Amino acid sequence: MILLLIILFTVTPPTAVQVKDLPNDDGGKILITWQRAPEPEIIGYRVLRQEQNSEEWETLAFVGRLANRYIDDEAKNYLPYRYQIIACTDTTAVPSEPSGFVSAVPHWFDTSTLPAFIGTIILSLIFIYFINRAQRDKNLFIRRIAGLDAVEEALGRATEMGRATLYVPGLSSMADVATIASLNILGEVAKKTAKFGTPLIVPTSDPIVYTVAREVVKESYTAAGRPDAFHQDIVFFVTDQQFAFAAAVDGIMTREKPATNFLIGMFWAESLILAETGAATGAIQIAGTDAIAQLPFFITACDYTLIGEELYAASAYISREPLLLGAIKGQDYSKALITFLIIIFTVMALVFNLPVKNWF
Amino acid sequence: MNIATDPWIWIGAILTLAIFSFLYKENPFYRIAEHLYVGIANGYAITFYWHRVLVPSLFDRVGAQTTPLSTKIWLIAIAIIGALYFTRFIPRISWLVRIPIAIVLGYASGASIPRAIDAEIIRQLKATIITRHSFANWQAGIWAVIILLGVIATVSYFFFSTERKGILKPLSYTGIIFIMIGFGASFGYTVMARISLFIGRLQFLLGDWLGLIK
Amino acid sequence: MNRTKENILIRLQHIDRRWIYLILWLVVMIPLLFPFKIQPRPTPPVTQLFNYIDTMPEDKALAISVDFTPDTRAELQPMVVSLMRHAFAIKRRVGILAISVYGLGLGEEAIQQVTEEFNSRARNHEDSVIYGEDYIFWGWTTPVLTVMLGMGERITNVFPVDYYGNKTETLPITKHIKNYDDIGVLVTIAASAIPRSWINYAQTQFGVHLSCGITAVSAADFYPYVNSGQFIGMLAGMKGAAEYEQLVRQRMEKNGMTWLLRNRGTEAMSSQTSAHLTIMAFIIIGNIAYFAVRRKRK
Amino acid sequence: MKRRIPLMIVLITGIFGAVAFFVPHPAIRSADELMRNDVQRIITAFSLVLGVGSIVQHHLLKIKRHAQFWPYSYITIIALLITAIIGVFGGIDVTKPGILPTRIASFSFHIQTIYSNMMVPLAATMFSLLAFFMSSAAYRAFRARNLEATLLLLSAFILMLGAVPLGRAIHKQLPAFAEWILAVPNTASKRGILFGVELGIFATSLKIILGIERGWLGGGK
Repeated sequence: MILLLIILFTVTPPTAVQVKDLPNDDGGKILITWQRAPEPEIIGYRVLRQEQNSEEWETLAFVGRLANRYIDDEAKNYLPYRYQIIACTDTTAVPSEPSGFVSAVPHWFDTSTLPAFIGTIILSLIFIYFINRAQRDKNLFIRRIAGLDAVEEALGRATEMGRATLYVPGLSSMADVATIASLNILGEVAKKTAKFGTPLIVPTSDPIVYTVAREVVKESYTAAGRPDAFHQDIVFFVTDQQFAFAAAVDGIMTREKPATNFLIGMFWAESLILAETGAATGAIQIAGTDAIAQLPFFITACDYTLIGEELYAASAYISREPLLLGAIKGQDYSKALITFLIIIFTVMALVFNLPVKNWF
Repeated sequence: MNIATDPWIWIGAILTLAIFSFLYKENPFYRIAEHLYVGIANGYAITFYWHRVLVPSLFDRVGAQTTPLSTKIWLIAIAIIGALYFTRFIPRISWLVRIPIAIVLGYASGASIPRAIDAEIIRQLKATIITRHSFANWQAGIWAVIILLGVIATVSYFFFSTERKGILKPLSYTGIIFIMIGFGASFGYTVMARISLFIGRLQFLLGDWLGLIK
Repeated sequence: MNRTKENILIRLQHIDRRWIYLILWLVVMIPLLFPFKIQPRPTPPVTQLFNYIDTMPEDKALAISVDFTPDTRAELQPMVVSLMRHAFAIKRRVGILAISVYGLGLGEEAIQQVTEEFNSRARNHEDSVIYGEDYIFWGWTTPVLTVMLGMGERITNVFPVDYYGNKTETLPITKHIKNYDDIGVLVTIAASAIPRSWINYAQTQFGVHLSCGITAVSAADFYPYVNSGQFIGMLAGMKGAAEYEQLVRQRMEKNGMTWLLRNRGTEAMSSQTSAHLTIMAFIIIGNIAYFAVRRKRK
Repeated sequence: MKRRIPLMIVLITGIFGAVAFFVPHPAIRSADELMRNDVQRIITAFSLVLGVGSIVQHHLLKIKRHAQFWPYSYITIIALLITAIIGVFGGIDVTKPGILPTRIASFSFHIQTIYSNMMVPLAATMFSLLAFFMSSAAYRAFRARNLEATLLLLSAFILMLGAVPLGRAIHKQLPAFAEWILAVPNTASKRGILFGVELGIFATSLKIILGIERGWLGGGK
């Protein structure tokens, strides 16, 4: 009894233990908060839980002395629980009053994603509008992109020299926009190589990209009236290992000495390994990627580089597909909207001192 | 000098030198290393997918007694869809290869839509907005203004709907200036990391292999 | 005369890149074999960490979490080594752990090296560093959260046995390092986002003092934490390692330990410096040639 | 049918993938996890067969045709086979041996040994070639031809100078200036490019789901 009194005198129990169902979750989670005890010798708190209709308290966790909240993520949905927090020092343990009962509930909408939801709706509407308009109005204007002249010129040179054209559609999967844009451009490049009769080499690093690229090239050769010139060794898979792929393509570049190298798609650190080897063989190089970190290297080592969005625009421009052109329009207007929002919010924040950053 | 006796160190060192020899010119040593590398990488990929994906996610679960029948049927169905990739080799039904591609591609596309907006567009938009708080010290405030102008200029560089005329002309030119400064900075900043990689390889060759440095 | 000069300039503009490769190879390799002395001036984040450890109360230990993998060894291993040297030189206890299983080998390597350096020069028991008394290698365990939170309560619960298989409860050092309260500063050496986890769990919940050693590439990501005081200083990349090595060397000399030790960070920094200067020289030469030829053409 | 069924599938899986982001309810979330862990992983594993089939065929063809450097093709095929056999039958986990022994006396040829002693050095060395390629690219391309090129050159130069002790010796504020370039103009340009790229990702994903972007069907009927 005396001992117990000493304990009670030295350490105050945690107070104000509050519990609530965690919002915006898939259920099974309860948030417990409490007021910390002031004593410096406390090393942490033990969190205890009791089910309704049960006598037993189970220990959930031990948290540090600065913690004043804990999320119980092992609660059963719709089952009421209550919690108790125990302040622990090296030698003693002082429990709080038990909290009230609460149960966890799963939710159907995560309200923290509301801005993204609104954004998705607005942007979708913009794009659908412009894609629809593109179907009616065949003359949507897209400004010419400088790099595209280079494509023609480079292919012409390959023909003159009677050497091959190398086309690397990046190292990523079909899920990457850059890969899809790249395959659209590959289709056009393949039509030209088919027409000029220059060899085409397309090494790939993803099995699906390989399958699709092969079909794309085959179709282009048919469209160019040269189905006989297509053979199964134009497009091939090398490996999905980044640097093994780079080693193999470097080998191809130095042995086959293509007159033109296209490095278009998604690239990582291997970008400069490929681009600089290609430059050393004297090939004309056209690169295009939306991998921002790799753009500086393509810019320095290639003759022409499609920067980020230019790649998508090029793929729309070169194919003259109205639906793709419509999407580029949609992108332009979305960017205008973003710029407008940045300016409007800044004005609101500076002039009226509104807390705009807390709105989303 | 304390040269290595472990055969694997020797193999690693010889392969390292074979790759470096490419800097001089393409040669048989590089060619061997390159072809070996592609072979091993594919062999390793087979191993990885077998042991880390197919066995634990498919075979073990289909084979286990504890797995409910519904899960087994579900898993076998997925396996059949995956096996549709093989129809590419059968011309008459080769279009079936589009089904597994559609599942993977559709899901990835759908999942990337809200993420592109939430994690990138909204977050970056928010970071670009200037508030009075940005001027907590005048320097930070000026930098925030420069960033805002730079962002708008860069965005305008990628405006394709009209020719670069009027306000767009100076704005997009400012954009390319920002872009070039940014690219230069990324380039210069990366040099140190790449030299570190080379130092790492030299430490392997001179240290682990030849024992010249400890 | 002018003609040959112009020829040289033109040829310089289109020099065979293999000369560039050869020069770069040499300027990186030679300093590794024959280190020359460059003495990097310590920057504020490095000095801050050094001073903090240097003035730590005697009963506080230094904890090092080896959270990187062998691929970033060149940049990060020298940090582990010089931090250990520093603690031993001022007679502070050291505890080492690994969050990544690949860090185990690296931690062990650093321990072997530094204890050998000290013990081979020790003349008496007092001078030597002894396992289980002066330092401990807790090893690795999973999951990460258990380690970061559990160490705040009782380290022996998280690591019942150490890396070498000893029962941690039986080691004398355990009496002095029970939990975070006995750790003056925990330095996480990592090439990933792990330092952030240390802040989120160990620091926000237990208030443990933290610092970090990271690769040069990720330095920008961690600066905000140094500015906010969540990290006590920071060692970034080879440069940070080299600066710390210099401070430790000076401290050891002051304490009468005028030993000739390898400073891998400083040595690599000589390679780095010479490589950077070489590349910059290439750029300058390229431009001189370019402008000289262009002026001639006009 | 050959196009309509795949297009239906992208529509359904696409909408599901987007919806799962907004709905935390277990009914959706557990289905989402199944999609990611079971469906995507297993299907991707099967696709590797196409890739391996292609690389083997590519090299067999070279051997058959006695194309230039054809003997090297044997190396790729044999290395692939040996590695796969060791890996599949020898086990991937060092602690759980497979049916194939991976050790002769003290010499181990376990797949992880092959990985860390062949793949890792090869990858690390290929990666480190960048140190050289950066130098030669900088030498060739960093010429002050016009304003843009000059700015590219200067900012790279200042960043490099800021990384070495010399930079500080030239001017005390130089490293800080280098950091400023990285933190201010660099951030602005990256962010500007990023907006366009992310919108492109958005637009393309939308087009795929709605069946407007059909390049992936790879032509044909």
